Amino acid sequence: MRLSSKQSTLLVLAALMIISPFFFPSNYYYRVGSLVFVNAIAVVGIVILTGYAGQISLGHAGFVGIGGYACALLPVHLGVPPALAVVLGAVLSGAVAYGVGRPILRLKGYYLAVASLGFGVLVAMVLANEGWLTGGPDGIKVPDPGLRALLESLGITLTNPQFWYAFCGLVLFVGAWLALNLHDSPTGRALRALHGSEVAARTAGVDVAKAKLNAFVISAVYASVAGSLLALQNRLITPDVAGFMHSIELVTMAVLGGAGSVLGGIFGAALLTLLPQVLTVLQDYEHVVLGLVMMLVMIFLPAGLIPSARRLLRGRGE
Amino acid sequence: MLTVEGLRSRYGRIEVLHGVDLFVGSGEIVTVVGANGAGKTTLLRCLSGVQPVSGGAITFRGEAMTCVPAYRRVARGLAQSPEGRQIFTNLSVEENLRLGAFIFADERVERDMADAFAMFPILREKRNQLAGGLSGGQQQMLAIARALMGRPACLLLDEPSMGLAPILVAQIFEVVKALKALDVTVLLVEQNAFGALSVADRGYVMETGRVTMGGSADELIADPRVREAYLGI
Amino acid sequence: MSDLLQFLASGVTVGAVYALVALGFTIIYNASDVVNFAQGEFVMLGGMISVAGVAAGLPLPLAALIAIAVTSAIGVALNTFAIEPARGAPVVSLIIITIGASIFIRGVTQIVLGKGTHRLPSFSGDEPLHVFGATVLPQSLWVTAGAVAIFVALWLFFTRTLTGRAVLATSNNRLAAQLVGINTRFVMTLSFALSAAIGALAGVLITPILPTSFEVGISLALKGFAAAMLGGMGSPKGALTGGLLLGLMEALTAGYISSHYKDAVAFFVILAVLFAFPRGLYGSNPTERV
Amino acid sequence: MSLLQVEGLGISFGGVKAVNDVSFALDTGRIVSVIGPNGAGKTTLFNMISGVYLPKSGKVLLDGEDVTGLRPDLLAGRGMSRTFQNLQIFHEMSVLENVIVGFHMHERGPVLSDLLGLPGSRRRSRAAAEGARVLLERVGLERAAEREAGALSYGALKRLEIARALAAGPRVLLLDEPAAGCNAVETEEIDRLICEVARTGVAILLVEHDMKLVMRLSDTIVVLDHGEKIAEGDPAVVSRNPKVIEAYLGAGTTEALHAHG
Amino acid sequence: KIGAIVSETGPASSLGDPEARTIRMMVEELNTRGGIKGEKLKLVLYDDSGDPSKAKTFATRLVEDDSVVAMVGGTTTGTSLAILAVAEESKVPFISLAGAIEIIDPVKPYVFKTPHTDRMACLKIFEDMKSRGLVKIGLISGTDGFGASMRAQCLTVAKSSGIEIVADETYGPKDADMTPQLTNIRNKPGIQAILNSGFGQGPATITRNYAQLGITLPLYQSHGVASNAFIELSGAKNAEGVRLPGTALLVGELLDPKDPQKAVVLAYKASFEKAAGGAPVSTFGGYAHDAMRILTGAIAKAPSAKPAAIRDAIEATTGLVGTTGTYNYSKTDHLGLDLSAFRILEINNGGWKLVQ
Ligand SMILES: Nc1ncnc2c1ncn2[C@@H]1O[C@H](COP(=O)(O)OP(=O)(O)OP(=O)(O)O)[C@@H](O)[C@H]1O
Ligand SMILES: Nc1ncnc2c1ncn2[C@@H]1O[C@H](COP(=O)(O)OP(=O)(O)OP(=O)(O)O)[C@@H](O)[C@H]1O
Ligand SMILES: [Mg+2]
Ligand SMILES: [Mg+2]
Repeated sequence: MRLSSKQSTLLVLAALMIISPFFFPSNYYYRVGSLVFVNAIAVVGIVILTGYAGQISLGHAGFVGIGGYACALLPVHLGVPPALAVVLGAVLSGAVAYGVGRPILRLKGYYLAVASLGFGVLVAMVLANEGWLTGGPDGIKVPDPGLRALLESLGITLTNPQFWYAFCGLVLFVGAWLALNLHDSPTGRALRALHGSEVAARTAGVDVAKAKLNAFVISAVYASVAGSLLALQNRLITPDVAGFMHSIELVTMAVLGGAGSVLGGIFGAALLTLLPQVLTVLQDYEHVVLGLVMMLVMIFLPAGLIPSARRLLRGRGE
Repeated sequence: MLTVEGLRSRYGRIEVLHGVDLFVGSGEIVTVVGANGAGKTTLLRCLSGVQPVSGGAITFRGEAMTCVPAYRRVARGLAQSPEGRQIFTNLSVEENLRLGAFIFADERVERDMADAFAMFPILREKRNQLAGGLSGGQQQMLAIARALMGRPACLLLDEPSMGLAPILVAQIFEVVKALKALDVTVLLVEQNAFGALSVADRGYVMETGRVTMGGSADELIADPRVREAYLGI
Repeated sequence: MSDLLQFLASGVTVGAVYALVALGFTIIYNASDVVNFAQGEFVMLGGMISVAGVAAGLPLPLAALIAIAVTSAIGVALNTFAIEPARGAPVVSLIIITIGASIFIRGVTQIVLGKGTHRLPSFSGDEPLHVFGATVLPQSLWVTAGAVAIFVALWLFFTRTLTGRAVLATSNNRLAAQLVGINTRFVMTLSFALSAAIGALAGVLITPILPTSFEVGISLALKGFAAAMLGGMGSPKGALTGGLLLGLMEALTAGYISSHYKDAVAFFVILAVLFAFPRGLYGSNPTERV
Repeated sequence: MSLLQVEGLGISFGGVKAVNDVSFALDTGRIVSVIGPNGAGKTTLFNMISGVYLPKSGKVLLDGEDVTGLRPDLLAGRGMSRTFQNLQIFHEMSVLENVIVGFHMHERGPVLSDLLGLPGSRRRSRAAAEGARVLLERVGLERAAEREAGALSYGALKRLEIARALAAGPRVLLLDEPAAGCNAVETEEIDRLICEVARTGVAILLVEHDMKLVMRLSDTIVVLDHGEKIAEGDPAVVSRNPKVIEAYLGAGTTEALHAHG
Repeated sequence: KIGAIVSETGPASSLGDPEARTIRMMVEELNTRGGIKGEKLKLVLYDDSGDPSKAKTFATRLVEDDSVVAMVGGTTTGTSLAILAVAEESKVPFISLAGAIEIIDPVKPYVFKTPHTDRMACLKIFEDMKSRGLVKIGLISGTDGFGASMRAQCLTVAKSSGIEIVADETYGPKDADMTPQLTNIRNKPGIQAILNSGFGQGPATITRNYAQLGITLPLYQSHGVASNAFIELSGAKNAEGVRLPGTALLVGELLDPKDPQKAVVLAYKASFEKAAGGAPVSTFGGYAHDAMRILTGAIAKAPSAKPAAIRDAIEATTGLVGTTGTYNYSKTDHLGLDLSAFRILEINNGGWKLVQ
């Protein structure tokens, strides 16, 4: 039986997630793995927005921030359980994305980029400036969601990094599954169509504004969930997760991996998350090599890691 | 003037020209006809140097052209009015024309421009307008005029009559004839095979990346296969 | 009254800094539609190399010239080794290359020139000039004059020279540009050289005001990018106006509203302007017929 | 009452009237052609009817309802579909997917259902894909179905656009130079296709410079020049109209047409 | 084997860089002297570039993968908080180099710190202001973590110190011009002095703008700028008369020969400047120096190289003279410093002067 590209992607993903731990010598590897997953979740959102719909956002870290701070603030101020705060954060991010997206998605290309960047900067600024609420630039503590304790009461004992590896992995898997469903669905096709030609998509009956807004909201929810998971596992969140640099990083991950491909986005996230860990041996040369790797990947695999690699493989196969 | 031998070209892994041979004599009008996807546009792109060649040779005025970069070919007298017009949409009509004469910087540019305007008066009317706002046919005129601004010794025309009103189609073929009088060689790719063959000296038929027929225009017009496949008669 | 003047003076100074950075974006953007995120690093290199030159005992003008020359060479190298080989790649990929390049340049600078923060001496002293109760440093005038001069030069380049048109043509339609005989590769090299030179010059001009270190590039690029977009990407007039507007907005907000949210107000205004002018104040509206 | 009625439509760009006070009507199953010199305003007229441009004056009535300035996607919902003179292809999608997008009106559903990949979504996708294959066959592109659309030749793209426009199952179909870039034989195929479509009761508005095609197909011809309607009527009459001959056809073409006809 | 996590790059690099240099230098020195108890000390140092999430990852890595027995670092409060969570969970002692009081308040068994808190800096400055009769002041702070945290502390303790803050402005750490903020502060009626909490290049710009505007009010800077680089960037003329709370480090030569810190400070200064190729010492390097002294001292004293034993030894450290002050840790005090550690310095002729 031939697997559809969706099934094979999911299979590869699940296999990697499950097999990798057998090679993990310590908890540190789980920790890095879970960070890869967290970034990948946000990046899958970017894949939907940028890869499918062709809309560039340089402010998505803003939603990461909203999701993260929701987990810090809601439990403390409103007594919401942290697990529920993740959901509320996602809802809030979605709502904010809806409100922000309506005006700014009328813009195109770099203009959209700068407008979304402005949004991200505003979020980061509020988080940094309103110290009475958010703890200011030094960040704020995040309560323990107690999920690990719950598992323990069920007789499953995991270390903290192990737990987050499993949990974030699960969320990422679901996220990837949803994104892949979307790709070949009417909505996903509409998004990719408006990427190609907005007028043509319109005349084919696509409500372009609404479709873009959908993509924006969905990707904001992804980012928000990523932010929440980051906050919960770090037990701490600082405003720079919402900052400009983080937004750029997310987009870079998506493009390096291949903006239109879910698996690509995940690989991009893995590459950029793992690279700094590997490069620590180089000390001062870390950034030089990081920059170099980014350039080389884009020069030799211009469509991104996965799509370009696929193309190469297929070329050899024929 | 222009000789093509065994020309091959590919997009990625798919080869679309499988060894094309043709030649265009000095001052001749030669037309290439063929169905959609036969590779006519690809052929012209190769001749202008904007499409990588994977085999074969192009010789122009006795010089090997295969490795000459695109921008130098213009200076050597090879200009093209490409398929899909490819005008500079963000620049004005006049700027488009001036760029057509990019390699020259003499007073003749003004004269050439006056000639272009005489040929297509609508362009003078719209000279300060952004070319992107022109109608399809107007853009087509601009593309042809721009190619002429390069004072080519050999002009490559890719479906010049596309989108033009009948009255202008007739005019375009007149222009082609006039060019011959000016000693300009023309390689004309046309879907309006009848029109093209009526002005051409010789013609070629392309099918899926190969030249399958060639001969004088009259022979081709008379050929039953051509009549059936391309002239619809 | 004198307060207002002081705020305006501050705004113009800061705005001129932003404008200088924003102007640097225009050429590469006009040639290739790529927003070169390494532009901030060009500015940084201009400052850092001059600082190193001055520290090595060279006179400032010579050090500045060397800085500009070296930075242009780096710009050309960036094009030759990173942008040109990736020709045909989607614009986002090219942007990522420039981001990679900026990280790379930053890393190398840190190794070669160190992590210190440095300042250049002001060109004509630190004695403030008093204008109706406001004070201005002479260096501010240098920066402002520099921004205006570069603007004029760019404006002439793009509107009065055929080469300038060739640059615009290359980004508008690279295929057609080749077909009319433009050496698009050279156009790209030229634009990277010029952009880098403008960036370096900007770096030299502003380092007496804004101390430089290997890390200043990012924040400068960010503000310069915002300024360029506010004015309309690709338009020299837009870069100058955008930069000055952004600077003035920040200064006036800090002066009259609240310094805590001066950046916020600035971005709010950008959003508002883009709402009314979706392509910035002077951005060209591409007419694409269907 | 006609299916599509255009009343006094007008628009100008930078003070120049591109279309001025143009009116005509189109009925179910009929083919109306709009001809005129380059820059006469034909495409602009299409753009106004299909909601791409907002007309400055005049009205567009669909089924007697005023739909002037309605968004293109809403118009599509009411059965209006079109092709473009300057091709608008979804380059990075496959040929098949390009046509499936044409089915958007019929396959779209709740976003959530698409995200979750619910059976409903998948069923609608599958139905659209089947429909799309049938259409590709009709325009002769079935062999290219899986190719990336950006890799097709010009003539193939023209046909792809027609297939995509047909996918919406339109009641009114606007075709802007469908035969441009096709040779005589290919044009005949398009001719046949248009006839077939019209026979199924679709009202067709056609812009085309290929006079043979226009003369053969049209029930009525509307002639524009400088944005104004200068003639309207059946082909035989219009093609003998001296104004039309002078502005558009040129003497030669007219002769040729009548020689054949 | 010990671990270090500092922000060598990123927004806090002007703090983290001297810290990293100091730590590397001290380990090397120690090892050339034969290590501790005959064993060479092994250092694993990571750069978190100011990102708490990275800091946490590196902390996990140090503990889990590199199996260190103790950690120093945490240049910023955010990264320190991230590291300390790991330290607490895995029971590895950690000496933080960041200012915030939350790090050791409430006391956590495995977490210590060497810098005085921001609150202490505020108190010290206010003390000096009061002694000069300056009670109505304007506050201007950077929006980075350092500036914001100190601003918050100063606002909290102002009242109890009898200081009235009549203006509260901020600036971005990389801003080119702060004259609007300073103009506004200057215009506040009755204002007597201005305090800037910030580090990096911002304070130097403030100082130059101050001179540009011709403001004559006394200007106080924070301990964040206590280094010669500040004077250089501001211009000696502009910086003349600026006061700030600093450690003994900057004024080593000026110290009373009887001062116990003098020898320590001069020794550190000499070796740092040699190792760093002439880069001037800064307070932050000093924090790292003290942390390393405390840690290596504790390792030497501890009965075993187990983290828990080292922790106990750190907690038992008393009377250790560092560049910052004299440390006396206890079960209830993991800071170990008091206000006397701060000295008020004044810039005088391009150099430093101790204000008695
Ligand atoms: N960018 C591309 N990538 C891949 N294949 C391409 C590309 N452009 C054209 N082709 C393929 O190359 C072949 C020749 O195309 P070409 O455009 O040269 O045909 P043509 O003869 O000009 O046709 P038309 O009359 O429709 O313009 C076609 O099969 C086409 O699908
Ligand atoms: N967006 C626009 N900006 C400026 N001018 C425009 C615009 N759209 C149309 N025009 C002008 O309106 C006139 C009509 O153009 P239109 O494209 O409708 O012509 P057309 O009849 O379709 O011509 P063709 O047969 O060449 O396609 C032209 O002169 C054109 O320059
Ligand atoms: Mg072709
Ligand atoms: Mg038209």
